[in-house]
Amino acid sequence: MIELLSAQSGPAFPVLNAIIIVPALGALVVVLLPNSRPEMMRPIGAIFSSIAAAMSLYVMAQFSSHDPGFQFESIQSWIPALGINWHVGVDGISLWLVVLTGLITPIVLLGVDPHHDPKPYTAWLLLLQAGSFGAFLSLDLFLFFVMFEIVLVPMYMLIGGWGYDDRRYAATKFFLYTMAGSALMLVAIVSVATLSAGDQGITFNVIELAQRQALSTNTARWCFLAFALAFVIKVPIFPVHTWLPDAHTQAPTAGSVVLAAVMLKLGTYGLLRFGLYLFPEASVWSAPTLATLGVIGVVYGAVVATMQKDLKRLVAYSSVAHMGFIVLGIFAFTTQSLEGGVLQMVNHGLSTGALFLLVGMLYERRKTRAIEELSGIQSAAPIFAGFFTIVMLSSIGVPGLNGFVGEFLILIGSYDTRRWWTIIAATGVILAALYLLWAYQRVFHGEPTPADEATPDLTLREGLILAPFVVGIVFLGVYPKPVLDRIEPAVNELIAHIENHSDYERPNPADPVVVDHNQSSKDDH
Amino acid sequence: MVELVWLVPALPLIGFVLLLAVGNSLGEPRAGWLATTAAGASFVVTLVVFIGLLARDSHSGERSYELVLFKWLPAGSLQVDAGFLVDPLSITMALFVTGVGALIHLYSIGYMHGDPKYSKFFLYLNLFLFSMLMLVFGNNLVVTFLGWEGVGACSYFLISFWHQRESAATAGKKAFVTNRVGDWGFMVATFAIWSALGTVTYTEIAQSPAMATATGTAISLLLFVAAAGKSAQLPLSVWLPDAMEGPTPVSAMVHAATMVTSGVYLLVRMNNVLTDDALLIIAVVGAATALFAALCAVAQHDIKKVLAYSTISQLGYMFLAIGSGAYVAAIFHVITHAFFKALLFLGSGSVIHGMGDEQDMRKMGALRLAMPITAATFIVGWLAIAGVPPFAGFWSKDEILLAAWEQHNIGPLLWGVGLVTALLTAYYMSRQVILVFFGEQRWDEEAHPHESSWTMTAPLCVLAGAAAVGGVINLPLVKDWLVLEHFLEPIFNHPHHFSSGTLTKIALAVISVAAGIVGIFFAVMTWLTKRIPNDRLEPDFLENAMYIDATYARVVGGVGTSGFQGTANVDERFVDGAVNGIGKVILKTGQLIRPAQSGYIRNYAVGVAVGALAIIVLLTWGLLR
Amino acid sequence: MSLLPLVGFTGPSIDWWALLPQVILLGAALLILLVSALAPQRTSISFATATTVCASVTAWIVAFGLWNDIKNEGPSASIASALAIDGFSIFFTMLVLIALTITALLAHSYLGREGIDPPEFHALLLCSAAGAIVMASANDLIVIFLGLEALSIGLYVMIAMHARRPEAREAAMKYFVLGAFSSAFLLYGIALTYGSTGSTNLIHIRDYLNAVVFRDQHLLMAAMALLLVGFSFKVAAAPFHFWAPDVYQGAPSPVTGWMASIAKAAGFAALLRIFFAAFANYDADWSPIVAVLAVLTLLVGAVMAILQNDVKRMLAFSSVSHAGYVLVAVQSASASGTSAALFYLFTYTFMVLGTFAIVGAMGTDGEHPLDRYSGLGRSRPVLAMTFTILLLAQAGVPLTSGFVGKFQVIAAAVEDRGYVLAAVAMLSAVISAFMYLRIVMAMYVADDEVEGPSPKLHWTVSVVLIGVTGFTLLIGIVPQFLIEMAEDAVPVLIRG
Amino acid sequence: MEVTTGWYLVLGALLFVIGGTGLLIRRNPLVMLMCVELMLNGVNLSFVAFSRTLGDVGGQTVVFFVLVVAAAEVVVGLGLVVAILRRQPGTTADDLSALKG
Repeated sequence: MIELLSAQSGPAFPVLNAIIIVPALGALVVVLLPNSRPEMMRPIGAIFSSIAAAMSLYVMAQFSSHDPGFQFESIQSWIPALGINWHVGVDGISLWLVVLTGLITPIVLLGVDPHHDPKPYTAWLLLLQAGSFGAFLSLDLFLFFVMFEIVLVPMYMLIGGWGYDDRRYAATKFFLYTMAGSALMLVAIVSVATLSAGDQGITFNVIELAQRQALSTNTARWCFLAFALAFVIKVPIFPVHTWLPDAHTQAPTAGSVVLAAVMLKLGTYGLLRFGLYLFPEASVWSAPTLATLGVIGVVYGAVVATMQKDLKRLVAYSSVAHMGFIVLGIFAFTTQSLEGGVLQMVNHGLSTGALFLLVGMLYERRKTRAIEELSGIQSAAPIFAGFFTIVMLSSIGVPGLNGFVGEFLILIGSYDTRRWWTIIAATGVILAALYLLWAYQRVFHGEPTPADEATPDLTLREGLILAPFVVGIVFLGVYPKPVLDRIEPAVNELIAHIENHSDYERPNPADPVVVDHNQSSKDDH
Repeated sequence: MVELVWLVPALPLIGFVLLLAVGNSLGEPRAGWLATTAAGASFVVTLVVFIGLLARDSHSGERSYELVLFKWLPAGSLQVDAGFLVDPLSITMALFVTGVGALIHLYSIGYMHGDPKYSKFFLYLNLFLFSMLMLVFGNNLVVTFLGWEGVGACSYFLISFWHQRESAATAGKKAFVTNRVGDWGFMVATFAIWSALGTVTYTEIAQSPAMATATGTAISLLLFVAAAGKSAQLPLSVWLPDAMEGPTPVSAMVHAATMVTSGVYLLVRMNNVLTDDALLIIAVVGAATALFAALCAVAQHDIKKVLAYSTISQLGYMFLAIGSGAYVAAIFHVITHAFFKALLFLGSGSVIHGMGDEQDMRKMGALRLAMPITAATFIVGWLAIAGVPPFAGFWSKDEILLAAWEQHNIGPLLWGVGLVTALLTAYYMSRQVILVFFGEQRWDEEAHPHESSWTMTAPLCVLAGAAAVGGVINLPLVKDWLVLEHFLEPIFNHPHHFSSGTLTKIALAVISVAAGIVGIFFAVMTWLTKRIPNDRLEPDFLENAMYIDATYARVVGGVGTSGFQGTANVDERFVDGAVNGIGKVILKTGQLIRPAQSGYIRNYAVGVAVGALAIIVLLTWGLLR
Repeated sequence: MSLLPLVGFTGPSIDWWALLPQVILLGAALLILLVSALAPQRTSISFATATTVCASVTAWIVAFGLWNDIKNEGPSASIASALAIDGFSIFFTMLVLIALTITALLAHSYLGREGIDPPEFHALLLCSAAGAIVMASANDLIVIFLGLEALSIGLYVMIAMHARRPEAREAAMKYFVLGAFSSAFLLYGIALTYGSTGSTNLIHIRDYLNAVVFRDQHLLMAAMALLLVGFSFKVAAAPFHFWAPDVYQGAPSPVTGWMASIAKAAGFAALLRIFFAAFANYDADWSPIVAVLAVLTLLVGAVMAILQNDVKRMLAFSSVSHAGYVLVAVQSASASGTSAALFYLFTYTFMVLGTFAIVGAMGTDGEHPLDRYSGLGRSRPVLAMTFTILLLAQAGVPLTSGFVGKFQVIAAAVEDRGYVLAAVAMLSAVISAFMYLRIVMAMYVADDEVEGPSPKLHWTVSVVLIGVTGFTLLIGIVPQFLIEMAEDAVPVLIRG
Repeated sequence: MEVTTGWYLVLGALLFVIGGTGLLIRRNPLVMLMCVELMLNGVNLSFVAFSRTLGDVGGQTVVFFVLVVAAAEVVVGLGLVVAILRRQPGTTADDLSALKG
């Protein structure tokens, strides 16, 4: 740990290592605290995770929007016997996810009351933050896998320890499903490292491996599939999504928020960083399939969401739909679609995270999430309803709020390379309005029952918890430029990488040739 | 002066923010006045900008000014600005949007009196005005879409303003979702345009070369889908009648004067990408909608429902005009319609207000005595919409019918439909006027209807004036009097010119007026003097809007719901079932081999022996090498 | 043949220094027996434990010295090259000694609780430890056989010692009969090897096999097969594993731990030395068989484990599936595979000893139902967390030694192009993860607010638990040095 | 006819198989013990036969080791059997099947 804080390469102070280590230390400290002061646990934990958050903001501030490569890189030898290093770095793709992870955790830590056993609760949340940071930052396949797997444990414990009635099933399902996905990825990771070792020696360095491209087409495709399986389960996209509703519904509010805001992103992020980057040819080869699955997810998730009776389950399925957009964007390989995809990861984190917070607050008030047991809340709790409306509109994708920006960029970017997918995916905006407004009408509109009348309105504390989300939602909707500017170089670099190592060529929209080409393809369909 | 354009939407936005912050503490009526001031100020600024624009030379393309605030969505080759475009078209729209908008704000101060969510109402109104102005002034498709969705959302809030009423909540949701279908068209059209032209900015689109025909038609039709959603054209017309669940000022502003006409605005704005095939379809749909809605209006009892269907019908006229290539006529009708339809709605609102929230015309009658001003102004509106010269409606409608007549494929047919619609319009409006203001009193005394406060009547009078003389902005009598047409000319690549001779024009005009007269006469016969029995004139078929809505409801509620539910079940049983199935399979396998673990030494020994034998065989005969 | 050699008989040169560990252990065993025999009153448990621990610690120090010697002077052999002195043997010697110390400490509290006569137990423990060491370091099939018998016979008795419990008797009987049965196979294998190669000494065998090309190698193949059977039984590889669950469940928990760790390890040591070192030329023949065994073992172990409701039995089956992992490493027949196997066995020893230590502490009587653990997370958070760490380590969760072990095994398999095998191994890990999670769930997710159990932990147990858990995490985070050790410990056959 | 080594090997194998089969089919613990002994002796025979053909005494020395080991096993085995029979007289191997599944 000490040598991790004294970088051998990279910046004078390896802030990224610190970002990962500080929350872990916090967890340790919290565990060592005496049990006599339960009320101290969360504040102390919040201090540590806020320090990490502050550092992530520092990284954001210091991040150069012109450098397409990895910044704040830091490498330490870890297991030389196996050619494994502790290698972290941040680029435009991971930057915002790191910031998101940094900000979300302290908020939920302070914002959501676990009701019992605050000490382990805090410790697990901090470990979760540390692990997520690690997963987003690691540039070494082994390190990434370690982080990717280790985050399962805290989430599993959170669901199992603080979840609702059916938590055993949900937690186990969550753990096993994801583990099954990543099982083959480990084999693939080893294969990639071993097979591309050649005479340069074995390495797990992602950048190095991406440059080598030593695998034969077929091997690369197999390895890609193994990676993709792990990631699509994590995303999750149809048809491997069914762990999500259970996990979300049974998880405590904090768990749901972090799960939606951070952990699902591991999937899409993994597809970008390790799928496209390591296996350009294979990703181009598999793009139609994965894009199709994404689009199916968009429609399917929305359709199933419409029919849910449990508000939390509904939001969970809406996640499936939203993540489907991101997958489509990723496998359209255009600047706009990828930028939109990365941005949409953040957007989804904000809107869905906020939705889960709101549902959680509602549950705290009414001890139910069943839609038919609620009605007319808007009359009783107008401010609460107002917050819910804003978040809902962002999730529906109303312009001026963040959701639109991401979806629009994804779709307009995908239109050139994946026309018919895009046209179908666009119907998702109709369905999104359908299921959210219907749920909103049933829960918030109508005549309140006495029980509903008694529902207290938002407290100041809750308002303060939600405020950052709403601010983010509006800001990203109105002025996403600073974010997009930092994403763009990395994304362009990635596409260029794909173009170099596959027969893919990104279309030029203004090019009349493309118009004709679109023409023919249109007539074909 | 033109540079002030950003202030136009900014003012209502400021009003919105203020109301959001302090609305509740302001309370009634200050909140209302605040909102009205914002709207009024924005109207004034619009006038200033208008004058500034007029000051510029009309020909050398100077009458088009773009103001870019900041880059909104910069992504690679796609650069979307948050920018405004001031040109004759946008300023024309903005003028009546802000003007009528301000009046309706004023009207609402009285109308919403005593409502628990008084300030919230005005908050929504300001937000709506802001969105509408973004829609109009946006210098590219995406900013327009921002306004487009914004007005949609506001109309959702306003329709379900009294959300305790199940019907209101449902209507709001219905409006939003139906609009979303249109929005889908808008988005895909945007993608296609960007993919084909590499830009989404209006000025660049206007200058860009023509696209491949199929692409062009596809884009045109997608745009029309968008327009049809917002402007309630067939088959997406179903939401507008239900939208009447909202407070009447909302119906007047959102669902008569401004929002519903944004479809027309969009198509006119994109006039140079619309292809002939698409135009034909638009014309047909427009005509069909006009006729259909007019027929439905004939049989309505709810005072607002009549006006709602009438609105759909008038919008049909506008699309008929666009389809016939007469964009100016369309805009002209948008304006006049804004005047008289807002007037009629506000009038009906005044009536409803005076009658204590009674909307059924069968419980009205002879109200002209109780509320003279309302009655007078309403009658002006009636004459305007009925196409009686020289009221505003006559001029615009006449121009549309002329354009339809000149439509080159099926002109006469379209004209015929338009004419019938005109007759029907005159009929059902007269019927309404008679049922509400004339004939015998059908309400009991304790309703004691009364004239409304000045804040409500003042707007009525202003609008009545506009509805009466609004036609002057585009009088066909003398070439130079076609102010609007000359003003709008710059925005069209190939302006539309009427080819018919003066004689034809006059003939057509006479016929249309005659149709109007006939309609009115028949209404008088049936409803006032009752010479002709009127019992069969309100068939259920028409009252229920030809059961289109019911059919949708049955489809969505039946096939749709069951389909959705089916998918949900599939998800639970099969998709998730497969996952748990794998687990079950593993357990079953375990149960299968479990008996081997029998606990008997000899069985275990058998295991060893068999294993040994197997390995010996495999190895000795090298079966696995 | 002349009589000269008989007259002038001189025994082979013996490197006593290298034999010291075994000697110390046996000496300690004798000491304990003597004292208990001569001492007037019943000798105290502490004395036996202390002697054993001291003996194994001193032996460990010696072994460590030897390790360094070998590093400097390279490997050698002794007693007419019947006993190898190489990294491999010392690696296992050290492993056995560590396990011995731990088991002695665990037995201390157990014996006291169950009222079993300590001297015999400890003496037998020491003997079987010595046997294990011999097995790991022998260069001669017969010596290996002797070591194996020493190990086993000791175990038979240790299992049966708790004679009051019928399960113990049954377990002992099963283990004995089947053990004898399988060692007969092993012995037959040795005989056939001797017949086909003319020697029982591995060095001779290897040289012979390198030199000669068989016209018909059926005899040799049969020999290999029978040897494989013998050791597969010891390491409880399917389909020779049936005894394991029953015996593990019936035996006293410390003995179970000893069996699961050292009996397995010794078996694998012999297997590796014979097949990897001596039969290297014929790996094309035996490696696929081992692969098949590996797959069977992995899946049977995992699948059967998730059906159980008795924690001890679950862990018994899981240890079967772990044997499958080591077999995956063995079948790659490569240096990296062997070192992976060594690493895995080393780390697994700690996990399994810790696990059974907790099981022993939790349950006194024959059965260990799952619900006994429910609520442990609340009543004894630290103990529960320890158990959780050990279980997750066996499930192969990162930042534990279990993950690094699995990773190396997978790597070895992949280097050998054994992608399918690797995939199967990972998937079986997922299946058995379900079983580990069941236990964790039981501890943390108590349905009603049940009053969780609070077993009294003897200090020795606590010490052991802290040690093994610490080691498991340490290796999980910084495995470098152990990996290097394992790489230095690949067996080599050289004349002494 | 002259008896070659092969015959001894076959005999050894036969003894081994007989012993094995016996262990598989008999229930009485004592008999099972004997069967094991039989198997071991079959192996011994093979050892001797091999050492004869190879002209190497090693094989014969092995036999002594084996006999000693066998003796040790028998001692332990008998101890176990006695211990069991003392507590549950007339126990057969099949009665020892409480642990299973």
